[in-house]
Amino acid sequence: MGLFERNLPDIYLTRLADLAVNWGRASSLWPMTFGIACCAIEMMAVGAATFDMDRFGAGAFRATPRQADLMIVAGTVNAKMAHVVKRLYDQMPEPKYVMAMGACTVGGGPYWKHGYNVVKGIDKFVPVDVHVPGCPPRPEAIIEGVRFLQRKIMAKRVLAQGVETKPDFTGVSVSPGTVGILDPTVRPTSTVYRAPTALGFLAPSGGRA
Amino acid sequence: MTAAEALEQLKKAGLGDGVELFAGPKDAALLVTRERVKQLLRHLRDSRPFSCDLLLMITGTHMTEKRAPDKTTPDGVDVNGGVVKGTTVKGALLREAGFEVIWHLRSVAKHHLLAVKCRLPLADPRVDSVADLWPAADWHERETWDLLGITFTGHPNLRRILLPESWVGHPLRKDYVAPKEFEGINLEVDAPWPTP
Amino acid sequence: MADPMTAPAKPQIEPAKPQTAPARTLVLPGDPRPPDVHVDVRTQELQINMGPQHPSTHGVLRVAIWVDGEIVTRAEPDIGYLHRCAEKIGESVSCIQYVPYTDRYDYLAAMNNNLGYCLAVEKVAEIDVPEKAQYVRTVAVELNRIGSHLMAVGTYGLDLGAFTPFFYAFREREEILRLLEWICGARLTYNFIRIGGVMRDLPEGFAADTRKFLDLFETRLDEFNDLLTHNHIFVNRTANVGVISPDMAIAYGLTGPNLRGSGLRYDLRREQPYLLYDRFQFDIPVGTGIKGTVGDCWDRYWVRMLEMKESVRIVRQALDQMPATGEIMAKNVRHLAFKSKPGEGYLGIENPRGELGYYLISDGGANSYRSRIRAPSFCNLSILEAILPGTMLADAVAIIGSIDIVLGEVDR
Amino acid sequence: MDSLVPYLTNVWEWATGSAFTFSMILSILAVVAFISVWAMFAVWLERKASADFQVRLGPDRVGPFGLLQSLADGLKLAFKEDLIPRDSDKFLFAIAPAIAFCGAFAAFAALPFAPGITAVDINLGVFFIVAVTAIGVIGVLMAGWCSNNKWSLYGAMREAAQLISYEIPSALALMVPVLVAGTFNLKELVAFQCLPSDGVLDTEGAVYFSNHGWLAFYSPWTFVAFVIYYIASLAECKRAPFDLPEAESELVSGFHTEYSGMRFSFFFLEEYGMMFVVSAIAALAFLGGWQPLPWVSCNFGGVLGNLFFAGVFLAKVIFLVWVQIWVRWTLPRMRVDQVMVMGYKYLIPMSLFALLMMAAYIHWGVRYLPGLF
Repeated sequence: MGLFERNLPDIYLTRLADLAVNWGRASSLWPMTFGIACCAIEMMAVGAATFDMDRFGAGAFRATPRQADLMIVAGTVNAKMAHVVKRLYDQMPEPKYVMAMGACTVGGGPYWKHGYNVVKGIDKFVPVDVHVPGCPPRPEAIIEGVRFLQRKIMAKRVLAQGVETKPDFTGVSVSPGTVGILDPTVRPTSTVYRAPTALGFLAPSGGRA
Repeated sequence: MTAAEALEQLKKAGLGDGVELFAGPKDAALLVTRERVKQLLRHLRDSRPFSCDLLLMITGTHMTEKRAPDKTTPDGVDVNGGVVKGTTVKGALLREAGFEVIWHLRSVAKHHLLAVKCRLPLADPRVDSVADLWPAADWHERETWDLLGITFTGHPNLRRILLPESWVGHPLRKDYVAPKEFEGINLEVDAPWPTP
Repeated sequence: MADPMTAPAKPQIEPAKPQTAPARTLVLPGDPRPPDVHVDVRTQELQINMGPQHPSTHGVLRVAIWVDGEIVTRAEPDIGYLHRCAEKIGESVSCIQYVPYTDRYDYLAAMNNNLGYCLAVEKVAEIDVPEKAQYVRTVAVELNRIGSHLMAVGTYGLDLGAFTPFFYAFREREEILRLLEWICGARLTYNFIRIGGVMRDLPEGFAADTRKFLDLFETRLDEFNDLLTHNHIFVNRTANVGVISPDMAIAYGLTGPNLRGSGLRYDLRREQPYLLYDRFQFDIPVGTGIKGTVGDCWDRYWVRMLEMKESVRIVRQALDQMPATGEIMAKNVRHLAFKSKPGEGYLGIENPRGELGYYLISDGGANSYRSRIRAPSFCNLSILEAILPGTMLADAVAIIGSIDIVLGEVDR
Repeated sequence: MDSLVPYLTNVWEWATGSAFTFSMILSILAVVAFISVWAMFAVWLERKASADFQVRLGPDRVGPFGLLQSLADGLKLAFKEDLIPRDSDKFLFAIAPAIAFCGAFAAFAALPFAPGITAVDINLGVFFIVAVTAIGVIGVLMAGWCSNNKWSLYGAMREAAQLISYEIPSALALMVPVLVAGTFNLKELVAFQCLPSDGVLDTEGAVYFSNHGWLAFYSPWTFVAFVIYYIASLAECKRAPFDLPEAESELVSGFHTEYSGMRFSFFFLEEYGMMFVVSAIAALAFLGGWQPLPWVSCNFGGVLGNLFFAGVFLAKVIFLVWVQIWVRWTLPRMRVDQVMVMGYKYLIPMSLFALLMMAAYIHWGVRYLPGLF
């Protein structure tokens, strides 16, 4: 893009082009396989059977930062790790997005006071697009964070000049649920297993699932 | 096998000098002088009645000086009506400052747990390494050096293990002050959390 | 680019002298036959850096590996990328406050970590836990053990390139998380087992639901065996790879499934029963070298599969024996003003990864004076240096996966 | 420039026997368009099928059934920063993906989709495709070498070793149908499979039973060759369980670790293009090409007939690609020495044996040796 980046007249055509590019970027957020601590397990759960982040196009976990769009920093970052996180961020190609997942990356979390080694919030050295609170956040919260990011991307200007519009966050809940069921009389709903169908009729689990 | 039984066995084997019983309220341990540590551990590993083949962990503790509360006599009034300052008597020394190193051994064959303890002076925390007896001791000794600064002489590779190489200080010492910054990474808290 | 004249001089690092390996006889790992391939090519060692961001190091482990072609000649694990000051925090907060921290060290088996710490504090502070609470603890801990092992075998498949078993493992694990969420409201970090008992009684209908899950789970385990365990490629990748002899396992302080995989029947639940494990009937599976040598990666994997079945048995028995009503918290614990008695003690329990021990020194205050965690993963990981040399690069991944480490516990 | 165009035209005439015409340019454009659409579809199929195996849903928010997911991916990759590492060999880094893509792309030129739908009808079609698909490995080697990354280098070396080893059994296995049909031409290979076994070829619009049938089921040795070819082709496409060059859990991303954006997507195109090519050859040489049923030969003419045959052919290819996907998401990855052992100790001897046996049968004129079965 280079030369044209936010340099074309703000007309209907460029806006349309912006829309198309943003749609591509928002619908295809490839996260980097980069789990640090407890949150990484919930990050894996998001990609796994029940929650399946692939539905939103954000499930293609890439092992190398060169091919990733979204760095989910999932877990406590300490003094030894911070340089690695910074380097990984630098290795990603533009446009890149960062999700600070969990209390530790948001602000030090439980290690805020006595953690002599822990960085109190990764926004001290990398720019963060979405903060997802929780210790660790539930998978629903991560999906919420991804959708939040998608709306943020959709509101960006790519080619056209002008002021960026405010993201439309209607329909996004403000506080992703970080607390589970506290009332013991409420029974959590069982996961509904979808039996493999059309394409997967020969899959190993067959109709048993 | 309890620590008391172990001590009796040791005495029978002629290895009892320099070893005493550290009778804590819950767990007892063998308390040895630091010159005898390696010899004793080797014996516990090799001799048949002990056969403590599994080294569970090595760790240390920084023991600060502990005294009984100071006694201060209240201010008095002397015969002339003047004020007499009360005197403060320092409390009795309950515990000397220093380091304690403890080795936990388990016997897979005989199903018992033994602990060996050693006290080291604050100024010269130095004890023999057992990395050549148990390969498992390698990392434990490195960690104890890293976090407490206790030197294990004879260790092949005594470097920091958990903290970065260039870290300053040993965090588990009681007088440790956390750094504000490390190699350009800010470790401070910007704004304190509101207290309820 | 900075001007080379004005730019500060770079510290000159002496380039390492290229090491030329001598001509040698190539022995492929796992090949029992006498070496018959002779290599006369002079090759050069290459140092590669695995991690801290690498898909198969299970977190932020960094292993510096020296390779000669595909064969590893030297390996050096570098840990500490997740050091979170556990022991300093243990001294800085009160015992009650420290329980949630223990969740975060072995985050795959948070219940077990809660239990280990609470048992250690109860030992030092002399607290008797009511029977009902002990049963509840057993159920929670064993369910958590199944979840943890599922994670271990699922990600092990992932390490070897089999993606789908991971998803099946997660499907079952989500069911366990649902049950655990029901009893304490959290999915991963529970803080359910408290000093002196448990947070609250099991909810109504929990036992029935758990039994239903266990029945389903046993059939699912068979499915898992069909898919992965007896898969020819999987067996080829893991049998005879990363063999740990019993002597070596003990010398390196291995515990848990890794020690049992080497053929040693040693389980703290049997040797030193804590909770009520002496009331339950269960077997201790050990590695027998069905597919290769005793103590290879497949044995360690298989021990975990069998242990899940034993855990199912234990949970069933615990649910059967559990009294319907009863206290769930010890009488003499006043949580808000909890102070331990002075003293010190070590207590080890059987974590899914091995012996998890807490060594506590109490000064008689609310905080413990010193709290040291004997993390099983930390000890298990140290064997890597010894068993990686001589294996292939792909085996290195298989071995790291088979040891099943949790970095939160390694680095604490 | 003036002298170059006639020269190229001459070469083209020499190679194809037809003049360089406007229809050639159209064919090239059609192939480019087809590969792009195919890659998008295959990626979608892979994601949906893997989701199905893994009790997930797969992409379903982007377009109906997530069909536009691949379009979004492509759009995003196109607008990603073009990143070339500082210490890499920049020229090689830039052209490596294109060269890797060339092999798969060139192979499409010789693939017949239906009796009347083919870019170039080459007499040595099988030979040509086997030759040009091997070009891809040069691109991969270049990518691995010039990235200046040790993981990439490992991936490239593995790819070279694996591809060279598996070219042999796959080519040998392809020789079996060539031997039976007596032709290298892919169209004639298909035609042979509808020839009546008594050797009479009838004309238009009729359906014949008891013809040669699909070559996979022609004799036990052709079936063996088919299985060997399919296994070897998995290795050539770098698909699991032979995905060592990009083994994610070992080599991060293998040879394309340092590639991002558009250049990375070329490797993507190459992989899915190759999947199509090898499946197409398997379908043409062993599974009756565009014939819908074995032992039944259909003979339709005209545009509609061609479209029908193309549909049948695509359906077979998609099925074979789906089997590749199925295998990938089910099996673990093999180790590098096991891959070599399998190639050299099992597949090559077996394919040689099948070839020899087939030759013997043809020489003595019997399809089944009495007494062997």
